[in-house]
Amino acid sequence: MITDFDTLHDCRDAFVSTLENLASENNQIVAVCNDSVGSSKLGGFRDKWPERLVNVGIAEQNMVGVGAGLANGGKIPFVCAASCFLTGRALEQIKADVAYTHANVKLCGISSGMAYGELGPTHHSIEDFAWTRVLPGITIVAPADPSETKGAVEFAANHDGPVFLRLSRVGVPNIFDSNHRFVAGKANTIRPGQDLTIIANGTLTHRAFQAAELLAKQGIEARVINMATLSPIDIDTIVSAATETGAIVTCEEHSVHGGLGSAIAEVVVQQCPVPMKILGVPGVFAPTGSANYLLDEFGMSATGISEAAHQLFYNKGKKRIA
Amino acid sequence: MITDFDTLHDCRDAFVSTLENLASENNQIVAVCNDSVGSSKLGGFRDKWPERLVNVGIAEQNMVGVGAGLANGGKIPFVCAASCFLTGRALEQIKADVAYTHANVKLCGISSGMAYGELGPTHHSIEDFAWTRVLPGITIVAPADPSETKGAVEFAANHDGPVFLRLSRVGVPNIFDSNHRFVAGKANTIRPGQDLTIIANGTLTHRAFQAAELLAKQGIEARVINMATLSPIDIDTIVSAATETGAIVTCEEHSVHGGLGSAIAEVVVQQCPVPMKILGVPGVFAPTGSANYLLDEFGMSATGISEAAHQLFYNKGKKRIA
Amino acid sequence: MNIYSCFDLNTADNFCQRLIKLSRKYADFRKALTDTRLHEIICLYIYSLETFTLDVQTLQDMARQIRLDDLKTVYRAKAGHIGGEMSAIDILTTLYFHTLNIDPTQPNKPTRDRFILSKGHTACALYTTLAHRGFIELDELSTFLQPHSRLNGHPNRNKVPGVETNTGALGHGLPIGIGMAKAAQLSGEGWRVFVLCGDGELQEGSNWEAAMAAAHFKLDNLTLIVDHNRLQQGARVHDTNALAPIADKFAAFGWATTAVDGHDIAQLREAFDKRSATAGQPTCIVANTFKGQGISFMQDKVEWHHKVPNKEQYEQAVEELQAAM
Amino acid sequence: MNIYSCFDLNTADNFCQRLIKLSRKYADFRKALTDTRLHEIICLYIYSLETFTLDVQTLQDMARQIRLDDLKTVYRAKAGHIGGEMSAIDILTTLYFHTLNIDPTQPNKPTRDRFILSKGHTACALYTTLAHRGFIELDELSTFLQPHSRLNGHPNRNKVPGVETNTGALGHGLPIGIGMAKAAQLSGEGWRVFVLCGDGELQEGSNWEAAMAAAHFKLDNLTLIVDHNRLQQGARVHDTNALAPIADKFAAFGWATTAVDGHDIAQLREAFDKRSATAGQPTCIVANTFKGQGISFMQDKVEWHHKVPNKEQYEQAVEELQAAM
Ligand SMILES: Cc1ncc(C[n+]2csc(CCOP(=O)(O)OP(=O)(O)O)c2C)c(N)n1
Ligand SMILES: Cc1ncc(C[n+]2csc(CCOP(=O)(O)OP(=O)(O)O)c2C)c(N)n1
Ligand SMILES: [Mg+2]
Ligand SMILES: [Mg+2]
Repeated sequence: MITDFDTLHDCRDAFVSTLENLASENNQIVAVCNDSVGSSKLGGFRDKWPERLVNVGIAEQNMVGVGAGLANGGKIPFVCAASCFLTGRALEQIKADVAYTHANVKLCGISSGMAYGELGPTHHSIEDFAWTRVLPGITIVAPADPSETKGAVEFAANHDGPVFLRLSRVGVPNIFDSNHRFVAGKANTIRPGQDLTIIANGTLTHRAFQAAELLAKQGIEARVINMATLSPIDIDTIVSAATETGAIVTCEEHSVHGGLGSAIAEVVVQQCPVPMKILGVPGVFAPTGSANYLLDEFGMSATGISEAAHQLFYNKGKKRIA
Repeated sequence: MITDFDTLHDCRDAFVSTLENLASENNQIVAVCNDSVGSSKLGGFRDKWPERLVNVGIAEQNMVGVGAGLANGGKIPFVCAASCFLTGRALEQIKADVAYTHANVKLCGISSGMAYGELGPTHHSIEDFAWTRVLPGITIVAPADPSETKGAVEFAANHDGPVFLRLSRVGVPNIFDSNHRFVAGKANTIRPGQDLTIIANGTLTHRAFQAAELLAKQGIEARVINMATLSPIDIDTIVSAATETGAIVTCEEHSVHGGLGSAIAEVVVQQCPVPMKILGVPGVFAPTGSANYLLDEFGMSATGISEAAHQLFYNKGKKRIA
Repeated sequence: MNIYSCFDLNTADNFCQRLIKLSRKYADFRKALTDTRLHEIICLYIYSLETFTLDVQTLQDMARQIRLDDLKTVYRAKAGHIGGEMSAIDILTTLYFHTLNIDPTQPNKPTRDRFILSKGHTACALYTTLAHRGFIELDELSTFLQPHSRLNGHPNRNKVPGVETNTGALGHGLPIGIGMAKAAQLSGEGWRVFVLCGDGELQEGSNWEAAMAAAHFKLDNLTLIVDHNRLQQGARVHDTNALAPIADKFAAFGWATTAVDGHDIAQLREAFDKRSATAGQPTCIVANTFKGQGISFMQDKVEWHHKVPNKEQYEQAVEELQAAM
Repeated sequence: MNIYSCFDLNTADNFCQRLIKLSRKYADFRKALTDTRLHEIICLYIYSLETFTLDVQTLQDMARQIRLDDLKTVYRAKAGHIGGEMSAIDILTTLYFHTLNIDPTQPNKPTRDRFILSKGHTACALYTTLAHRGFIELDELSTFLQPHSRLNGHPNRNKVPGVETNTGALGHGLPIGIGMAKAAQLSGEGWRVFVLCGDGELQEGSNWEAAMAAAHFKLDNLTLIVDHNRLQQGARVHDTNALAPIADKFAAFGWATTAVDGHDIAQLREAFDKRSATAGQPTCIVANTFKGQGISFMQDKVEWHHKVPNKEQYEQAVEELQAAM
């Protein structure tokens, strides 16, 4: 499905252009941020609707609470901040004010994963899947390209309830064409295959796709699934993948604990046990480096993923995996 | 191993008596709390060493930061607060100031799980495993009885690095005898069995044991493992259980997403895929009720666990579990 | 359904005042009326509450009745936070029976005034007030804390009509209140937002983030009421992490501030009536209160934060509250 | 190894002052000495820094040198937070070369003074200062932000000697500082704790939790320095969430407060010397600064929060800084 791997897009652009389009049609849409107008690319929004950009300053707890209050007052707030601070600093507000109250708040975690690269672990957000996934009632979406980002933002604006959009600034190629229809909770098979399955989302989807092309050269046909929605998770697609291909590799710009791989493992062991390999940040605080550098380092280059898949392929059906 | 199911103990008592014993020998040990002297049972500590009880008031972010600073100054701080507020309100401090800085802070989450019962989801701490497990370098322990609590507190005091003790106030019977030696990272098989394995910790261990006794009456010999240490997880014990018994039921006073079951599933799919059943709070905010009432409601009475185990037993070896 | 157009307002006022005086129990009265199917009168009465002023004596009687029902509910459930409930009830009564522009038949009416019980642990006082105000049935109070009851230990918006947001963790109310007040500002609507928080609760930094923003946003439709009972869970506020003087701190953060006797309904009524003490500024009303107010042996005693009375204590408390009525 | 006992202190003072004046670059000097293997003199120099007072001119020269090396490092790495680095460098220089009782050869000496860079995004200024002060090699600055470098975009205690705690998320430093100051109080030790935070950073509520506690605990060994450059990441502080006047807020929270010109090293030296402005109170020093100080086109410009100079800009900046030396 990916034809041009070289033209890369910052999905924040699709995020804000979609948000601005929606906001021009629905004046209940407001943006809330924490001194993050620039990093959330909200400059255009601010210029068009200065009063509808609620910048609370560097105060994430207040930011999320304000979002919940705006929702109570009939607004549709898009609360935009670096994902690490949004989720880490305001998690109890996300739990109580948003999830438990079921407030119509759209949490937009910008620069998630290791997008802040050299700024280090305080700025890495490789825990946010684990932190939010355990909270009931929040739809969690990590789009993989501009077109899916657009769909996810439109979904968020129209869905009545909490949404967490996990966005990145790391360049990705186009995966879907521009009239792709995003459906929350429904994963997309972006490459057919019967030998094993690679499941990814966000910035990892195109890497997974490339890995599958490498595998094809070695005679292994990998199914590639883009699982943008982490919660509620698409059980049917996971079960089909497990039963039809017999092995699953997951890749995510997140810790190997508690994220996408973990969510899929929960389904796999309870419905259709097959061997898996969970790729991600392996339980360490990352050293200095850019996101792409670190992803390669942690075995998530196209080659790294294909090697892990290759190994798993030969472990299919084994009871004990070395 | 459990002989008396009727005499129940509040593990906070073992917690504070051990802490006071250690503190009387090592004057670097201090306690830090958030207006939670009573609920953390720190009254005795305060009376003995008023100046060594640092009560910061209702301010959890500050509480954890103060803990990190005390550790930097050579103290061994036991930071005690209701687990929901400790983990939810101060998670970024736990990430940056404790885990990433590798500060010698002992986080003590009191009344974890649904111990606060009728006080409702804001006071339930059924996300804390997921929230902390994704952070590198924190040893996470959920002891199951007074003796193990004592061992865990002693371990925490002597270990150089971050520890999260997940404690409850819900009564539990004695499981281990008083000279039981707690080893962090090493799970205990408290009942042998070859037909399947039940893994639990904290308040669920005695329920799992009782379930195994019920299963024995039905001719199923369940191995019961108390996995007090959630992180680092005891991979060897999990792998042996999976390969030797072929199926694993997990039980925890936590969400079914991201906690003990999830951690075990991550190991199982990657090392020894077998069918599992993850018991816990099923992705909802709990309704009004006491912890024990709610655990029963959510299928974690001894009978509930045994039924889940029974069903899993008949699914052993199946590719697709209904 | 514009009821006002077909009714003489003065008559309605007198009529309702008289009815209240007679029954002293709004909910009983409402029930009685339902039983005789006088729906129009009920509607009218409810509307009239939004329009007419109850006299101070009537409000005081209502507060005493709410104290009594709160006490009964806590005693029955064998749990609650009675100290902080008693300190807040005069404030709640004034808000719900005088100040707030709300309608129990339309709890989600977009233009309603908003109230947030940030000190959510005193949920029982809120439930009792909501019951007397007609949001839920008085009978339902008996389910407080029972398995699967809507009346949890902390209020839940998705279950209990009249609750605006789920509280229980301290320090959440004021930020949410700012969002509500900002929404009114953005929509050009006139609704007001009231947040009630504890004094110990102000130790949470989230409040100070919010305090800064409220002043910056010039939210003069926002009123924070501090239940200044000088006690928190385990000790005096003063001995835990001194906050006083509270008003000075809010003044330094750009707020208009006033202090009132939090058990003097006339003072509360007047303080709440003003949209803001100073145009363009949010208002902080420091309500000087006593934990356990109205029950002699509980008053100003830290242990009554969440103690439950035994039988003798309960009977004495009932007696004291009834004697005052 | 008590070096003092075998050396005339006055001689050492004069000697070191002269050496500094000569080289103006402490680290180069240190390196030169290493090359000739005069280890004793190095040790002595380092110790002398703890004991003797550098004159203001020497400190100013050091600050300029640190600005220059910071600029070079940011230019080379093509990343950094240069605006807030320039505003903080006079403060850092005064702390590290005058105030702090620290020893680069024993970065974890239990009784050392503690410094926390709460505005961790200006790590490069800290690294440069630590290099000049002998905690790390000056050469290592060239690895800033390179893969696997110890010199990450935010400081890491476990990698860089002299760093006390890992910062980067704003609003973490003051609570940790309180813990450090409390530890000194509990141990009966005399060490002091300094926290440097941004003005925008004070919007974080965690600071106000800490402010309350510091006053309550009477931590007069704790000094908070606010780098009051009136700019935050995206705009003026005043336009984002007004904080000024900052000193009033700390005063309302029970702190002693003073204001200084944050680029006047004589003023900074004096302000830092006092253990506390008032016994039993923590001190907040509001240091009035400019973002981008020292480089004309960066000064007081919000866009230089984390912009990187192009070649022409870099050359002009170098020129301006060198001209001032
Ligand atoms: C974030 C958080 N931390 C701790 C608690 C536990 N807690 C419940 S009530 C209370 C004391 C509150 O004191 P105050 O705000 O003065 O309320 P009041 O005196 O009116 O009861 C505490 C610490 C909580 N509910 N939320
Ligand atoms: C908790 C948190 N929220 C947001 C940020 C992003 N951020 C980095 S620097 C900065 C502005 C800081 O302004 P100020 O404190 O005034 O520092 P200075 O002007 O000295 O650079 C922001 C918002 C952060 N690092 N941490
Ligand atoms: Mg109080
Ligand atoms: Mg600034």
